[in-house]
Amino acid sequence: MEEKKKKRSSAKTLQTAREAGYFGKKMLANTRMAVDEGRPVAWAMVEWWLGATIAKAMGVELVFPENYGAFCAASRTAEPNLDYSESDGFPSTLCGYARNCLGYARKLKENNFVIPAESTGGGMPKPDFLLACGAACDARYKWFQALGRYMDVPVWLLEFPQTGSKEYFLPGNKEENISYMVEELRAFVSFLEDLLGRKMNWDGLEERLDILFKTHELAYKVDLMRRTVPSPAVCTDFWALMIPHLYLPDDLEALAFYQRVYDEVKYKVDNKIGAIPNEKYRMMFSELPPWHTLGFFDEVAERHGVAFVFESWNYHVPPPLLEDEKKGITDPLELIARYSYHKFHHAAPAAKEYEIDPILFTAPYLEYVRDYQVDGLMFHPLMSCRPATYTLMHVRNLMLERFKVPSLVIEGDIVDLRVFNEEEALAKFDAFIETMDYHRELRKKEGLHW
Amino acid sequence: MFFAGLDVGSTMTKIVIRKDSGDYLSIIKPTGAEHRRFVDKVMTEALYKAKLSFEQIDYIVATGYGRVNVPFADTQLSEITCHMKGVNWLYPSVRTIIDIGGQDSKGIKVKNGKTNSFVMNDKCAAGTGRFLEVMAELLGMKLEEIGEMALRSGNPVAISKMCTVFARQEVLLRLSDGAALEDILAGLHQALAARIFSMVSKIGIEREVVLTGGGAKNAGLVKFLEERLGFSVQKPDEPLLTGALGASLAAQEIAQKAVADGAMPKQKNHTLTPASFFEEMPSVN
Amino acid sequence: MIYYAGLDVGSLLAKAVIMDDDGILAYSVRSIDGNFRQAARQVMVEALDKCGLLSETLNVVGATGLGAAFVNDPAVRNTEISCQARGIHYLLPQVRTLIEIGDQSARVIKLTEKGMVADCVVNDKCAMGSGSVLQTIAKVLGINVTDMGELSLQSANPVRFSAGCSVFAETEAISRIAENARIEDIVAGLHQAMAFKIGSIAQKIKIESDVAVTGGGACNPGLVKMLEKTIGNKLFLPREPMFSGAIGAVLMALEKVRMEKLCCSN
Amino acid sequence: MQKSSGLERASYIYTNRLQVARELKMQGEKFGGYLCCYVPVEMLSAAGYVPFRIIGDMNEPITNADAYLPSVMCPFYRSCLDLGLKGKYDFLDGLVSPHACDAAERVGLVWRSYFKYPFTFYLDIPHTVHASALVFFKQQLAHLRKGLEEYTGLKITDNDLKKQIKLFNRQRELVRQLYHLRKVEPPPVSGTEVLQLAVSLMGLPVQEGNLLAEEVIKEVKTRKMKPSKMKGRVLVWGCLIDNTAITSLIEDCGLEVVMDDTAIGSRTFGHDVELTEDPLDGLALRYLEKIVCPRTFRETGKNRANDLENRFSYLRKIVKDWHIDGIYMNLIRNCDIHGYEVPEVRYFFEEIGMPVLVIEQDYSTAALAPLRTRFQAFAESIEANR
Ligand SMILES: Nc1ncnc2c1ncn2[C@@H]1O[C@H](COP(=O)(O)OP(=O)(O)O)[C@@H](O)[C@H]1O
Ligand SMILES: Nc1ncnc2c1ncn2[C@@H]1O[C@H](COP(=O)(O)OP(=O)(O)O)[C@@H](O)[C@H]1O
Ligand code: SF4
Ligand code: SF4
Ligand code: SF4
Repeated sequence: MEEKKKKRSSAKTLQTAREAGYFGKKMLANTRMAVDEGRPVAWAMVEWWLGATIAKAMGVELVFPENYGAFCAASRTAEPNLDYSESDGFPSTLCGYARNCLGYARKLKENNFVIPAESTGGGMPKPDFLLACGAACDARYKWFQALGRYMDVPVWLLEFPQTGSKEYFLPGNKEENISYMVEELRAFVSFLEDLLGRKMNWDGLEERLDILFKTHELAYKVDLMRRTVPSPAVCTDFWALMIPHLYLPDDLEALAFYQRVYDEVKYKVDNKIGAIPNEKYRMMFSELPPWHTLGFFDEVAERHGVAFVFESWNYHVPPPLLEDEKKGITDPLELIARYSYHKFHHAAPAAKEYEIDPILFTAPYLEYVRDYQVDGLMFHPLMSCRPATYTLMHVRNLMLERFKVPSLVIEGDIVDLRVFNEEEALAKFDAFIETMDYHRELRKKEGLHW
Repeated sequence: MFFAGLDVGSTMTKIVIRKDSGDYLSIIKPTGAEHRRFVDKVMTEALYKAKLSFEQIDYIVATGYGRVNVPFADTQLSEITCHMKGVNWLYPSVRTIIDIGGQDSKGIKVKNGKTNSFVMNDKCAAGTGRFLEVMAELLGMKLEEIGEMALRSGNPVAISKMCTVFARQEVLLRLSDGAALEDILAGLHQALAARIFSMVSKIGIEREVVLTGGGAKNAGLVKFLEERLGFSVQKPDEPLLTGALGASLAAQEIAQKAVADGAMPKQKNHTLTPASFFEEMPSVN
Repeated sequence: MIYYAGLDVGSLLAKAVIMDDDGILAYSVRSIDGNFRQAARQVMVEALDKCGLLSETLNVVGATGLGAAFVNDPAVRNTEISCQARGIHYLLPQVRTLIEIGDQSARVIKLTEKGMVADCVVNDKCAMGSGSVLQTIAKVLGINVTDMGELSLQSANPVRFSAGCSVFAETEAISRIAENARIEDIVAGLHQAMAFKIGSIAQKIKIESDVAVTGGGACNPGLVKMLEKTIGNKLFLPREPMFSGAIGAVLMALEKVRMEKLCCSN
Repeated sequence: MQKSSGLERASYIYTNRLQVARELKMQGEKFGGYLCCYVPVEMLSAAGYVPFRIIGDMNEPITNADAYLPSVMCPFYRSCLDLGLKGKYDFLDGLVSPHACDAAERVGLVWRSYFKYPFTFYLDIPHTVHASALVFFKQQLAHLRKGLEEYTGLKITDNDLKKQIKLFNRQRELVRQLYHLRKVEPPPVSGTEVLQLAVSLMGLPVQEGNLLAEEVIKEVKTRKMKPSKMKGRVLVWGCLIDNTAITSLIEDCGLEVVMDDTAIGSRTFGHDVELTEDPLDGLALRYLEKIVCPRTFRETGKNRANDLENRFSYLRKIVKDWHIDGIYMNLIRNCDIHGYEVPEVRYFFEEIGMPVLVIEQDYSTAALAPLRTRFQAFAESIEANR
């Protein structure tokens, strides 16, 4: 048990995935360098490219405390931060990333905003503002608001409207949503201009968007290639590869890197090289992983030939915007709004077809299980993140009813390794293999193609 | 005037009888299942020891888990208030009290001699003294011994299960694997210390920290808690007594205030069922 | 003749069965008493004695349970969940949901018509709902665990337990005794509290009929009745509810051995 | 039942609210279920529905919902869905669920994936009070109005809406009167009684509710109060308390609940809807901007002091006007909205010298008993500090 706990990170099957960690460190280093050079820095929530690109076009360096939380968890240094935030009165049920960040911020403050020497990855420097977001979860703005306790910096909340599967199709609703987002982005630009005392660089923004779309196109193609049997890449690869497309998509280095990812995956597909030697079961993982124990996935691959062929809807890039939707748009802010909105609602037609809600965290799975020929889902209900957990039971019911795809539920947490019981999880996995066998037959009987 | 404080805990019943001069005397007995009748017995014993009659006691305050079962008490107060008063009297500089009892564990923040805030765990045995009781019983050891023994370990065995029942099983497995007793004990104490620390942290720990309750008698637990805290803590000579002591102080305050207001201090006119078994009584310590 | 043995080395009890192709030849159960290895060895010897066999005659030995690692080789080990599923399928093939109440475990397993695991939930964080609390309370009440079921059936007015904790349930029982509550009401109350907890575990997967109970807890008719009431399904009991795991261990072991043979002969 | 006093009737309706609704339904009323205090009840009422606030039941163990929602989420909304799954809300003719918090949003959406009501609407609510947010929210309200019209086949005119706004303004005004009556010591009406009335109002046709509230006020005004033996007056802060088991427990321990900042209470009855030319303007303004709940983000302003003032200054006023001695912060486990807010709110109260008790509760009456010691200790410390 003890020895297993020590095996923290996973081996990763792609060469490029092994290199991707560079981008996480680069992001952190960039912000520290910016501070040294007197350039503005912000902490941002993942807001699906809504405001980050804009801020960067204004010369702001960004770092993402969510990513930092995962980083601390993976290097098993989050626990003291968690304790430190709890001891300031934050309930232990709050998001693990948030508690890690709040604990870190408290330390930073107590150290007069000099990054404490022992900080993981060199640490995040004090920001000039906080970029919060109204998408997906309440933590995304409440957490940054709560940071006011430690740092006297403005918080900007970027709104992200969210629609039900029926309401999405109400006449006018979508366009109203978009124009609301555009208005909010305009207000954000003014906020930045006021704060930084300089004008928006619109050309720079368009250039960045261009790079972003190119990086994302590659990332999307990689996703499509993963439908191949045997799967050329698995979840542990993806969780490393996502750093460039999620956090630095408008960075030329990231674009070049993604070209290499594409080439590597393409080579494996063309030569029918599977990520794991003996792929017997294709599984999908939902939603946020146990960063502290990714070695678990190597273990099940080895034991049972399980390849996790797809995972974590919310970290993926959406399918590219339809040309129709892009046509005639000259305002880069509108393009951004449409793209981010699309990220959250691209599965609306599927949701409508099956009459299910919500669109986010639920409807995309309807497509994935079919397209990726999934034998089973592994759900990871988190002790500390509700938004990515709320719909798991619901999705589990849906997948079983509609597609005869069973799920395995293993409780844990993104950051807090105290609640993940690896031994128990492996035992459940053993039993689940049978469950998948059985449902394969059921699907055959029902005429489902995989 | 004489005042009495009774702390009817889940495992121990403690009584303090004090004079207005500040002198006091105490007695501690296991609570036993039938605390209603038993309390009368312990009270009789305490009175006997103090050479007082029941009528001579001016005011009685009961506290603790079984406080509602003290028919002859004039007032009942929560154990939080009483522990705070007792500890604050003994250590005027106290800011944080950590009390580890058999039924619950709690943290109390003290400011100007008053309760500022507190936290409590009484839902899951895993964070209370009960956890160690269960383990001592399992290992066939005395509660008094396990703490010392844990201190002898150079290589604590990590106990991964939170739940008391599962942890008990884990201990058995570790024993079968051949792990050393002291290493297992150290692991158990560390686990408990971690849980208590994380609970008390919620109210913000400030020095001085005073440890009370049965848990404070366990040298191993004290040390592991100190390790977590990063500094040393105070503990009273008799850590079980602070609740009863505080109750007796509260009794004094209430009675003296009543007298100052020109009222009769006694609200109720209860009687004590006299216990007729002095000969059974163990010698008074 | 070909003989097989199955061992389920639980946390409290070790159980053994001896089978041949026609069915079960002998059962045996004994307490672990803190020594898994010895209990596993002994229980096997006892079972073999009962049908007059020697351990050399065994062709296949299957093992499961918390202490499976302590069973002497050669043995084929499998997890409890799969073994319980196979075992109950062998005993009662129509069962689709199995509730297993062991000393440390409360599990709900859904089965396919072939006896494979279709789904399962386990109490892996908190012991409330599993059987160990019964021993503790029996000791406090001065009664035998084996009598608790019958006793509780006589209660019309179960005591309400407020603690959701196995350990604190003991304290509560003590207080109730002090308040002169009737023993049968206390026991029934305890069964009720356990049944609630198991019910809430079971709710996580939609229960399908037929439902069976196994494990030591199934030997307790009082608990079984409360459980029936809580989940609103009729519960079926195999003839020897404690041995489903051991039987499953044999069956799983046979599957594995046959698979291997098949592979080799090809 | 008709003859009994207003308070008795409120208590009866509180206890039997589902049954009362069923009886009304037999008499021809239609019921529009809604979650949280962010749904404009005026709109439902104008469409001919009795707006019916869906709440949970702390006495009922959550069982059926376990198959649909994970156990780490807000137990209040788990309980709501559980009751729904058990058929307790089967008299509802529709469901409007708002984007109030994550839990409200997801539960509303999961709910309608399983129960196909004739009419459902998911009402998105912006997180900010920017001007563009008001415009957007008004558009959302227009969709709701149109949806209701299409479904019922009836037109909802501006005048219909204005009429309802007046009626509900009256209701809110009445409840606020009751709140004001509690400013004196001893308060003539207990926290438990006010809660009973509040919950009753959320399930009655508005006019009937107004009559009930009027009666209650008349009765309370004529009450003769003996000097209270209570140890202190508390303000309850938190998402909501919808069960008198909690208020009674607090009151039993010697504390008077005289004011609340919760969603079944002052957040629901706190502000009127302005009668604007276009009634949707007034509705948007009240429901988005005027309701003060931590789910809505307020601009941080110049600095932290400014931020805290923006967010919490109303609490200081409550403390002063209602002569508050202590604050009970009622945190429902797993609540993010309130959980992130706890340290700052606590800090704010402590700065103004208020003792604070924070309890993370599980939304179950079975789990209340152990809390008694905490409330007693809190009452004792308030008394000592008073
Ligand atoms: N002599 C001792 N040595 C070590 N631990 C002790 C000793 N006495 C009591 N304890 C611990 O203290 C706990 C009981 O503490 P106590 O404060 O008496 O609780 P309560 O107030 O609930 O009766 C026991 O569970 C045990 O862990
Ligand atoms: N004859 C019996 N009557 C009632 N209960 C029993 C009986 N035998 C065992 N039990 C209960 O069953 C539990 C042990 O079950 P078992 O399935 O053997 O567990 P494990 O496999 O973990 O050892 C004990 O906790 C005990 O309470
Ligand atoms: S989605 Fe979950 S993990 Fe991510 S920020 Fe929100 S609460 Fe935290
Ligand atoms: S986890 Fe264990 S100790 Fe805690 S409540 Fe459950 S049974 Fe009791
Ligand atoms: S307690 Fe929190 S999560 Fe639950 S309804 Fe209230 S605001 Fe939402």
